[in-house]
Amino acid sequence: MDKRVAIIGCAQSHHQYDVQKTREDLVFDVAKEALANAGILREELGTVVTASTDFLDGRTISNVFLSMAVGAFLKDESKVEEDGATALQYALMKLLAGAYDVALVEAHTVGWQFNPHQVSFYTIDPLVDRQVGLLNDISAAAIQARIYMDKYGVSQEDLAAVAVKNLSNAASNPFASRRLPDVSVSEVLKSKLYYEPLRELMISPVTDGCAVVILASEDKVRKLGCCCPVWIEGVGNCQDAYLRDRNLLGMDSLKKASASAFAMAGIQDPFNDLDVLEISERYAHEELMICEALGLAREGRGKELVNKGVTSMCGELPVNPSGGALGADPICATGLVRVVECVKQIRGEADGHQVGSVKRALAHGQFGICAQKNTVVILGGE
Amino acid sequence: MFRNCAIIGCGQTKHSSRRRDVSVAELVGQAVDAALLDAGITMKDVGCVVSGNMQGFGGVAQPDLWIGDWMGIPGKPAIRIATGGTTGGSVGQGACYTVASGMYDISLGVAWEKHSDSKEAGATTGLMHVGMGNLFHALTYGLSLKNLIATTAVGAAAGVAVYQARFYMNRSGCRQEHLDMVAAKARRNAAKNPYAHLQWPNCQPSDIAKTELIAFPFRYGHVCPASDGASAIVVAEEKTARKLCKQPAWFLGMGSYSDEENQLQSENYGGVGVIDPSEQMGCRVSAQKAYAMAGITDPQKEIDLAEIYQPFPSQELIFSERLGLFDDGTAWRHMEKGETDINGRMPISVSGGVNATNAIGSSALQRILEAALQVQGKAGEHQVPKKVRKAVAHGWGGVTNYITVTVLGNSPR
Amino acid sequence: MPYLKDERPATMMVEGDWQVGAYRYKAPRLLEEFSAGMKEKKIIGSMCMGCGKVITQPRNICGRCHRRMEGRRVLSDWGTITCFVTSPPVEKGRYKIFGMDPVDTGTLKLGEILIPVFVRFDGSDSNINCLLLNAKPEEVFIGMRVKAVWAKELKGAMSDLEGVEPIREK
Amino acid sequence: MEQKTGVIVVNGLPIVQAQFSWSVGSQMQSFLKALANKKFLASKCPECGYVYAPPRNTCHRCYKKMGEKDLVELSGKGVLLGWTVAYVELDGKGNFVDLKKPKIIGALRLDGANSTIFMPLEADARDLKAGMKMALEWNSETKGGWKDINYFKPAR
Repeated sequence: MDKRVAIIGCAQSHHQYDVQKTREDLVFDVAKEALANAGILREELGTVVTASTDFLDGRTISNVFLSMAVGAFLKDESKVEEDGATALQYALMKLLAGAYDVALVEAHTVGWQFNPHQVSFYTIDPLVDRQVGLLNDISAAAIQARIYMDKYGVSQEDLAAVAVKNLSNAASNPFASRRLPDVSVSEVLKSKLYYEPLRELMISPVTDGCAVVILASEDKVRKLGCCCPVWIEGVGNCQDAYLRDRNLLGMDSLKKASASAFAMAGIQDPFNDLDVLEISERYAHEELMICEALGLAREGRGKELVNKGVTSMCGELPVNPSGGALGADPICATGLVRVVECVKQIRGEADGHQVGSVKRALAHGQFGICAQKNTVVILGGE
Repeated sequence: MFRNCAIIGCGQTKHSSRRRDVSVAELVGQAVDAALLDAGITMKDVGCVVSGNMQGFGGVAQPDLWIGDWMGIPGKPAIRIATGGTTGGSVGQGACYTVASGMYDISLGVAWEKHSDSKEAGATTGLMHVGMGNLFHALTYGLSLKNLIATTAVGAAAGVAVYQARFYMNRSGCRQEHLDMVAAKARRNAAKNPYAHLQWPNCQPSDIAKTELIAFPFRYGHVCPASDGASAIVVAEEKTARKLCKQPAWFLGMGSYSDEENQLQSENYGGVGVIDPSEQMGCRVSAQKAYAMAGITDPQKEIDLAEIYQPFPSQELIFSERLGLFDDGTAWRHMEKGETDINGRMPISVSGGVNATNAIGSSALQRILEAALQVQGKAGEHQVPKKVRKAVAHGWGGVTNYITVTVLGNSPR
Repeated sequence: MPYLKDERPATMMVEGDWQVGAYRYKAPRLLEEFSAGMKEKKIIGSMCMGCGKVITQPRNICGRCHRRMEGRRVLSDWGTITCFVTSPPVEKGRYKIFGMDPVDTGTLKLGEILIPVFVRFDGSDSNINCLLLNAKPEEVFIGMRVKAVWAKELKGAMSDLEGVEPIREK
Repeated sequence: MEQKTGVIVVNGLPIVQAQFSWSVGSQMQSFLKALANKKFLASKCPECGYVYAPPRNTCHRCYKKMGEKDLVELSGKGVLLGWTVAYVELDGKGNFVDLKKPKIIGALRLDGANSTIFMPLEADARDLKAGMKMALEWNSETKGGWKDINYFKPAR
C-alpha cells in the first residue's frame, strides 16, 4: 500500500441478549462513544460504511432508519451486507482511493429480534437445500466438525477445551456476553446437545451488539494529532464456493485471504510475527480449523495449541483473549468487535484481558455457513 | 482520486415481468457472461466481485453466498453492498473503489432483482418490510385503519412519490400533462432499447393521458413496472483498460450522500424534519462532490447526457434540477421544448430509464451502465447523435433519502 | 447482444416462505407519550436542544446535531396544509391491506373520495400525514389553514386525531 | 413533562408472511422431472469434468456453461462423508424445537459426482462411519419433486 490508513477511534457495546435499548439507541451510543474516543466531531467524517443485513434486522434496507443515529446526515453512506471486518475493508478502500480521509465503520446485529440461526436457513440454496429443509448454520457446522474430528482424531474433549479457554477468557472481558470463569470441560460436555457433536457451550451465543471503528488516512492522522493510531498493515478477503462444492475439511478461502493479508503486511512467519489473534469462531471446532488455516499449526494439529496452552491468555501466542465469538456473537458486528479488541490490545487498554505488550495483531471475521467468506485484518502499532 | 479506472464491459439481460425461463442464479449468470464477453476477458482475469440486490424481494438472505458460483466468486474477494434503491449505484461505485484503491486491477460489479420470485405482485411484503417494524409499532398505539390506508394505500405503488410530485408541481408550476410527456418519452425511448421492459414505439402523451388515475397527479401510465433482470459491469484500472478497450468509459467522479428520511417516518414511527420531499438535499450534495472530483464547474454546459433514476416521471424533472442540469423549477420547460429527447440538447434517460425497466436492485447500476454505453458509443439504436464527453448517472433509494451520483467521461481526468 | 433472443419457455417453480410476522422489535416510549397526549387533545413533538427543530411524531435522535432530542413541546392543533392528494372514488378491492378489503369491513364507504394531506402544525418543523375531512376536493389548496378534528371519545390513542378540517369563518 | 425511559417490545403480526415461488431453470427442471422416474441426474462440466449433483448450468471452477447435453445419470449410491444427529430443529419461526426422535443429517458424495449433497439418513447413528456406502431410498410414490427422495440408508 502506498498510502497508510490508521484506526483512530473505536467503541463497542456491552454485548448481551435482549439488551434493554432500541436498535437506534444501541447504534447511536456506540457511534457517539467512538467519535469521542477518536477525539473528533461528526463533521470531520467523510464517509460512513455500515454492516447489517435485512433479514437479521427485520427491515428491508436495514440501514435506512439508522443513517441519522450513526451520524451520516449529509455524508457519503453505504451499507455492506457482510461481516464488520469486510465493511472495514470497504471503508479502507474508499480512503486508499483518496475519495475521503475519515471513515466511520459501524456494524450491528440485534439477535433478539429474530433467531439468526433461522436466518441462516434462509441463506441456503432455495432450489435444493431449502426444499430439503435440514440445513442451517449449526447443523452444517456440526457435519463439518464431525468430518474434521474423524479425519484428525480430534475428540469432543478437545472441542470442549476450546470452549473452556474462550469462555473463561470472556469472564475477564466486561463487554462479553457468555462469561463463565470456572467452566470445566465436563460442564461443557454436559450442556444441551443441539446437533451432535455441537453442544450449547460450543456454539456462539445469540447476542445484541454493535461496534464502531473510525479510520483516517495518514495525512489526516497527523493533522488531527491523534496520540495512538493503530495502523492497518494488511487486509485480505476471500469467498468460497457454496457449501455443496466446498472442501469442508479445510478453510480454503481463509488460506487465500490470510495469504494476501500477510503479503500486504510483509509477514512471513505468522506464529512469530503476530502477538495476539482475535478470531471469529462461531463454533469451538472452527478455532482449531482457523488456527491451522492461518498457518499457526500443521493441519489437524490445532488441538495441540489449545491443549499445550500456547493460545491461552498467558501463552506464547494468545488467541481470543476477549473470549472471541464464543463469548459474544452479534453476527455482523463480530468481525468488527475483533478489530476493536485488537486495537485495545495494541493500545494496552484491554482491562482485565491485556496480554502484555502487543505490536502486531490479527483480527478475523467470517460470514456465511461454515465460514464461507473470510476477512483478515492485520493491525500494528506505531 | 488515486488512480484512474474505467468501465470496459457492460452486460445486461432482457428485462420482463416474469423471467420464468431461468432461476435467479442463471439470470445473474447471463448478465455476468455478457459483461465478460463485452470486455473480452475471462473470469480468471477478474480480481474482485462486488454484488448486490434487495434480499427481501427474492426471499433468499445473502444470495451472494449461493449465487456467487454464477458470478465467478469462488476463491475471490467479494463484497456485497445493498442500500435499497441505490444498491446498483453503490455496487457500481464499490466496484470502482476496489480498483481505485489499488488493491485489485479488474473488478466485476453485479446487481439484479427477480421480482417474480415473490408470490405477491411487486414483492409487496418485501417492500412494506421497510417500515414493517414501524407499522406494527403504530398499530399498537391505535393507528386507525382509515389513516393507514390514507398514508400507504392511496399512494399504492406510488407511495411518497405522489406527494413529492405534488410538492414539485406546486413550486415549479409543472402540470400533469408534463408528467404524461415524460412517461411517453420513457416508453418511446425504451422501444429503441432491446433490453428494456415496457416498450411502446411512438407512444404519445395523449396515450398516457388515457390511462386510469391512481391518485392525482399519477396515472397508471406513469408508474414503473416491476421487472426481472440483472446487469453487470467490468471495471479496470488505467493500463488494463487502455489495453483491453478502445473507448473505455472513465470514472470521473462519485458521490453518494444520505439525507434525513424523506418519507414522514423515522425509526419507530418518529417524524422527520424534512418538509418538502422534493427538496432532495442529498442529491445536491452528491452532485457537488461528484462534479468537484470530475473537475466540472458548470454542469449545464459540460454534461452531455444524464441517466436519471425516475420510477415516476416527476422524479426525472426533480432530479435533473438537483443534478444542476437545469435551473431550479425549469426542468419541465426544457423538457417541453424537447431538449431532453434523444436528439435534444441534454438527452435524459434515453434508455427509457427506470420508468420503463425497474429491476430495483439493478436499476441504479443500469443507469451507470447505460451512461457508459453512451460514452463508449455502443448503445446501438438509442445512441444519441451527438458526441458524449461527460455523462452523469444517478441513483435514488432508501426512503427517498439515498442518492448516488456517478460521472463518466470519454477521457480520464 | 448475447442472451437477448435466448428466452426459453417457463420452467417449474419451487416454493418457500419467510416468516416476517415472527420478528419483534424494541421501541422507545415516545409513541406512548404521543398517544397519551392525544387524550388531552395535545399534539406532542420532540425538540432538539441543539438546533431547535421540533419534530412530531416525537423522534429520538436529531441527525443534524447528532444528539438526542430531549426537549418536548406541545404544538398548536392549528396548522397549514403543505401537500395534498385526491384519490379517485373508493371502489371495492382497490385498497387491500393484509388481504382485507376496507370496504367490506366498513372502514371506507363506496364512492368516498379520500384526501390525504401533509399538515404542518404550528410550532413544528415536520409534517404529519392525515386525512382532510369536511372539505370538497376542489376547494383544497396548498397553504390552506386547517385545525385538528378530534374523536368524540378520546381514548389516548393515535386514532383520536381523526384528521384535519378547514378553518371556516363563521 | 415527564419523560419515560426504557423500551417497549413490539411484536409482529403472525399473519404476515412473505411467500415465494422460485423458478428453477431448465437444468434443475430436468432433474426434478427425472425424479418421478426414479432417476438422479447430474451435470458434467465439459471443460474440467466436475460433476454437479443436482445439475446446474455454470461450473464454479472454470465458469463454463452446461446444458441439456451435459446431463448424466447417477446410480443413487454414494459415500458418506460426515453426519450429524439433530436433537433440535427450527420451526420456521425462529424457535428451536426439541425432537422426540433425533434425525440424522448426512453429507454424501454420490458415486460419479464431485459435489456433496445433504440428505436425511435412516440408520443407527452408532453404526455410521465416514466412507460408508449409502443408497437412496425412494418414496413409494414419485411425482417429480424433492419429496420423491425419502432418505439414504446404509447399502448392503
